Amino acid sequence: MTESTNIKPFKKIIFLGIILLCLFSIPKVGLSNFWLHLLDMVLINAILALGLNIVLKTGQVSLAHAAFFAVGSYGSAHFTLMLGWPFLGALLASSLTCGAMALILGRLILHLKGVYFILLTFAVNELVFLLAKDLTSITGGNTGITGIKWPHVPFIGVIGNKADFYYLALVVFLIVFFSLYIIYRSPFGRAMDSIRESESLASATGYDPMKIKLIAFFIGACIAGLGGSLFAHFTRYIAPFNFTFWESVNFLIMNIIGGAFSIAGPVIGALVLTPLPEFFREYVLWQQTLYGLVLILFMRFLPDGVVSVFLTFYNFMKRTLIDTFQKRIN
Amino acid sequence: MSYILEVQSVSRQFGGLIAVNELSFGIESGSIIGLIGPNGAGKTTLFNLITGQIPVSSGNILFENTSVQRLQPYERVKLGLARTFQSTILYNDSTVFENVMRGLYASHPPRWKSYMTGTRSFAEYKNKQEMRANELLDFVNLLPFKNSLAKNLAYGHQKALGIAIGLSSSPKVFMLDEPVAGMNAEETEQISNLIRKINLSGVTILVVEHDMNFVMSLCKNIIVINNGKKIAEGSPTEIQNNPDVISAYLGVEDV
Amino acid sequence: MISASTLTQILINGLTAGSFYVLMALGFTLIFGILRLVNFAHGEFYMIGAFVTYYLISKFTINYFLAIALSTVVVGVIGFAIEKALFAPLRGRELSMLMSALGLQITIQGLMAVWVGVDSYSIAPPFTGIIEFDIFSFPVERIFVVGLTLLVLLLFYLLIKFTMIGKALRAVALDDEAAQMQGIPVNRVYTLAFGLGCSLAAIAGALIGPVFSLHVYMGQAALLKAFIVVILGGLGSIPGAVLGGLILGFGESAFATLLGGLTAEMFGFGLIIFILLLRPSGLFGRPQL
Amino acid sequence: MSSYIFEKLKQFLKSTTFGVLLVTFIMTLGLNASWAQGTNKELKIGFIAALSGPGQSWGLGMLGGLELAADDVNKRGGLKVGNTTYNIKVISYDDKYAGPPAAQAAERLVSQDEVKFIFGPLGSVSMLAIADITESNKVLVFSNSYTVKALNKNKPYTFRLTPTTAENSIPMIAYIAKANPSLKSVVIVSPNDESGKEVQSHNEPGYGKAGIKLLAKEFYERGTQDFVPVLTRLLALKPDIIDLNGSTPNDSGIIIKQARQIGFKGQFVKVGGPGVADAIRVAGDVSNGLYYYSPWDPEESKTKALADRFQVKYNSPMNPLGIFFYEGGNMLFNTIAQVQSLDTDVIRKHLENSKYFDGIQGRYVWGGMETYGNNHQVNAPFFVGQVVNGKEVMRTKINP
Repeated sequence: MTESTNIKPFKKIIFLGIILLCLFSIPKVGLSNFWLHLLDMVLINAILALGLNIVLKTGQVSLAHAAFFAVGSYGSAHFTLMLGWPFLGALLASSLTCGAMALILGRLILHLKGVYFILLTFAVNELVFLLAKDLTSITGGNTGITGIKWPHVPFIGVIGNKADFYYLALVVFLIVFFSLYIIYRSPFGRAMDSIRESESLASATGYDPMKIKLIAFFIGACIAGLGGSLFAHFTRYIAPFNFTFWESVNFLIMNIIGGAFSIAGPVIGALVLTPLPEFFREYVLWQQTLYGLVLILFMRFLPDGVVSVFLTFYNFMKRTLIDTFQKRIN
Repeated sequence: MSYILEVQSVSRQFGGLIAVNELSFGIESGSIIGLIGPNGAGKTTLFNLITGQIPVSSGNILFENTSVQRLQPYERVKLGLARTFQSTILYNDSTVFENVMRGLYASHPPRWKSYMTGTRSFAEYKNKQEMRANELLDFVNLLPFKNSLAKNLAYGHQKALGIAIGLSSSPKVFMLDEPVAGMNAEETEQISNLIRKINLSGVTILVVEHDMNFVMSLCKNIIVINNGKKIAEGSPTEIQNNPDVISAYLGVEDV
Repeated sequence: MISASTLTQILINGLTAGSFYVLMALGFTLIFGILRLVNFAHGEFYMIGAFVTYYLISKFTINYFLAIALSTVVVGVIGFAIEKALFAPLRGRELSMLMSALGLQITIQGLMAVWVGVDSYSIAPPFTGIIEFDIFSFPVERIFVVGLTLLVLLLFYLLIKFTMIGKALRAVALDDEAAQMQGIPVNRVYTLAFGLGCSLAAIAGALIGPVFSLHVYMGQAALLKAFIVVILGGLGSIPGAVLGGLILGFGESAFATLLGGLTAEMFGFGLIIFILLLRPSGLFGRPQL
Repeated sequence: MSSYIFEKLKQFLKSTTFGVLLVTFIMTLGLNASWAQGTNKELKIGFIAALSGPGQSWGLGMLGGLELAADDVNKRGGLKVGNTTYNIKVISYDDKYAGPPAAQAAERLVSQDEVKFIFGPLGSVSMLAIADITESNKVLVFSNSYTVKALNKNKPYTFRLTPTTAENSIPMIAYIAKANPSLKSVVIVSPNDESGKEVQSHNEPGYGKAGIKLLAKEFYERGTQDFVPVLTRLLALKPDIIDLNGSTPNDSGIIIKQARQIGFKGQFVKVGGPGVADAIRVAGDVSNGLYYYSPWDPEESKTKALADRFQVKYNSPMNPLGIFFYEGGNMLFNTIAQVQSLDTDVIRKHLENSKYFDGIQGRYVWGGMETYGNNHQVNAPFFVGQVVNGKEVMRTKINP
């Protein structure tokens, strides 16, 4: 999305300021722990969904995102518990671990396209899941790892409740979000769009598809690592069943429902899908069916996600205004 | 006079069948060469071998006297060996302008540092590319359509856009794969004028085409291949009177 | 340490498991070959097939073979309808189709969970008894499953090879645009292929029902196997599905018997990752462009 | 141009109308959902378990048992504490048998519905996921998960209503061994998960004490359907017993069926986890002779009466877990009535000091000190059942 809106820069900044203000003041309105819990989960999911988004941006649909999510979580748990590293160290280390894994894996599988890539990443995810279950000595087997500590941040101290954690998650989220924003607007973003729209043309005009896909895959994995680390220190308990391929599917669905090819998409997706089960509480028996139907309806009527509604609206307004204006003149 | 692009006994097998067989020829800088041959003669294969979409089974491809047959397509583009696609491949969901911009960014990448530091140098770079894009669009007469989506263009215009994208890498040798396939006389005329214009700006042209009249009128020198072998090379008149060529074509279609 | 008896047992178990996998993969790979759709809901059609058979037998006390035939038809029709309603409008949008298939999978499972509950059921086997030799013993119902699988394969082969439908299917699988130009009603072929695929899944369900057990979540594991098999054999390739199924069957049987269940589980995934790295298009798959 | 506008307009309207519909749809669901702040005359009891997915039938059984206990109290005119009488209201949330949803549900129960008592959850993972929230909020948890990690000294607010194989294995196996002196050797087949491994770790000494030789332990991945290869290997060892261990009823059924098919003539034993109905349904008459752990005697009059009430209210058969939550519910309500307080600390202390409580099945004894470091584990009376002509027959009752 390298199209530029016609809002003036200073207006933009004010707009941004207001949004940030709202975001940071949310916990101050006296929400119950339950809502804070949801918000924290929304942020963590948003981070992870954004990680997948940059991979989708290069036209590769990965079902191995939960595998990186897992590596990030287990990694962070180990770095803090076994090696006794500080939280921030573990956060970065686990993120980089995922990155390294992505570089190795990417070299092997990124030459595959379309369905083949989907299926192979699916297999990778299943394998990681099985390992998480069976390497009991490292992963604690089926019951996973308990007793993970609340994060401790230098100069701030222990982040020991859901309100404080909200700020931590929010900061990480904003860093990720704006980094991606910059990357998408950058020449590299243009490169990713090119690869997605036509790999052969891109390579025939001088782009190196493998390199670009690999970088995107790497960044996506690093972000997944961040999300995983945050998740581990938020729930302070991780188990293999948080990382099945259905989790990967969830991140994919968040992107699709929100709108995969706009940076706002995954965020909206996380915002919509994370609390969804709470709305279905009273309909326990039907929740699964409803969930499935919602997905089907979306694919049928809103394949480009919620964002597309706003975009269509925006363009529609712009068009009509311009049109009427021109009519005025003639 | 040395060749800018030279193909030395290049072969390519697909499983059993030999698509290109011990083929050799050279192209002099600044010329317009036509590459013709009946269907299934191996034209497109040869084309893809030179651009690097397909690796050669054996033989050398020299570009400015350095062998490039091991290089990836994008690396050959960087050296100045650009191509267009037979079935027009474009960034369909992007504007015409964006299409060309992508080509420019791909072949003349900006300095990552200058972008991150957001210094004036990047702004200059950006302006330069945008000006260049406008020039190119003007050059192929697409400036009026710069903001419409590529997929909404007329067929002839799409071909022209393909050429503009190819030119965005400011190539030394420009290879066109059936540029006028499925065009009426008038459009064909426009394209051949365009190609001449490109050639005049100092770009060597290699064009693969079915349309005989088009090739004959356009090219100074023509290479004819059949069954993966070169059967003739020379000026249009020589080719037209070459018995092998005639027989090769009479077998398939009439000249 | 491998005695003759263990070896025979391994081979026999491999053959049975193999035929299950082949049946599962056949429809799955057919649907992919024609519609270019990874049918995540395939396992659910398998489940529906099993339950329809179960109800026909237990509620209406219909003969087992008749029940199989009926459930095949019923599920085929369901598949037909679903394709028309769900996938036809999304033609050519691969990702949207994939996601709808996921949605379909979730929906069907949810509906069935509400409808039949989550308890386990079993179909009374049509044949009981065990053939026992001194070196191995072999349940008759498994021989029957292997036999019926062979029959289905034969019929399927004849259908593909010698009927108009078969010709149309092959043409579309090869190149749908060309088929369109030759005047083949491509859209109808799509729908047909999906229905056919679902019927095959239903047969698998109906056959496996007596040997294992029926419950709403039986589709999951089955789908996983189908995945492995088709990746192994090559997406969209019928012979690939057969070979892949047998390889997986024998492989798992050997690993499980000699080294235990967990290694067998790992074996499958290890195998496909290995294959896809060496030969991304699978054993029989068309190389991707 | 105008046609273009029209096109856009149509597309826009289509998408928005759908979007709006969807949102309203979800919103209505949301509004209907109970955001109950509740009256002061209502005592909210939280319940977490799998109410969807494979664990569903267990979850519903537990919930039913608890609700029946609540009904008893409400029929008696409520629970009198001080001079206010409370009506019991059970708020049940689904955890999909997984950690994060369980934690979310617990958080909602604790901070949104402000419950002080939670029954469940069923899964070990869910149990471990909620512990932190409940303990830090001094919420009493009466759980039903089998993991040893569920109870320990640092979790003063967590109790377990269901006895585990740690309590049951040894006496049960001893009984079977005594009843069938001919049984000399055993192989154990367990699912490759926490419960499987734990049950297995409890049964092993059980067999040791009973002088039955353990020939092999086999773990299989959940979702396995064809056990014949594994069984082939095990039968080569010629065991007298196949112990089904923590296998689900469904898996047990398949194992029994397939083992018989490849010629196993010996004894089946299922010590871990209650419930054989599915096993019988799946395996058919070859399941005859199976020894299994049963937490209840369905034919015993009081139990039968309860099961009938369950059948009437939910028109589905009650499963054995229901009984624990019926008894557990009554236990809690009686305790509250006794101590005349809703302060969880008071109740916790009282429970720890009271050695036992009595239920319709007899006496439940608080134990677990030596294993977990506090007496938060119920030792319940239980039965050794055997399948006879497809019927469940109770062979003996073993009191704690």
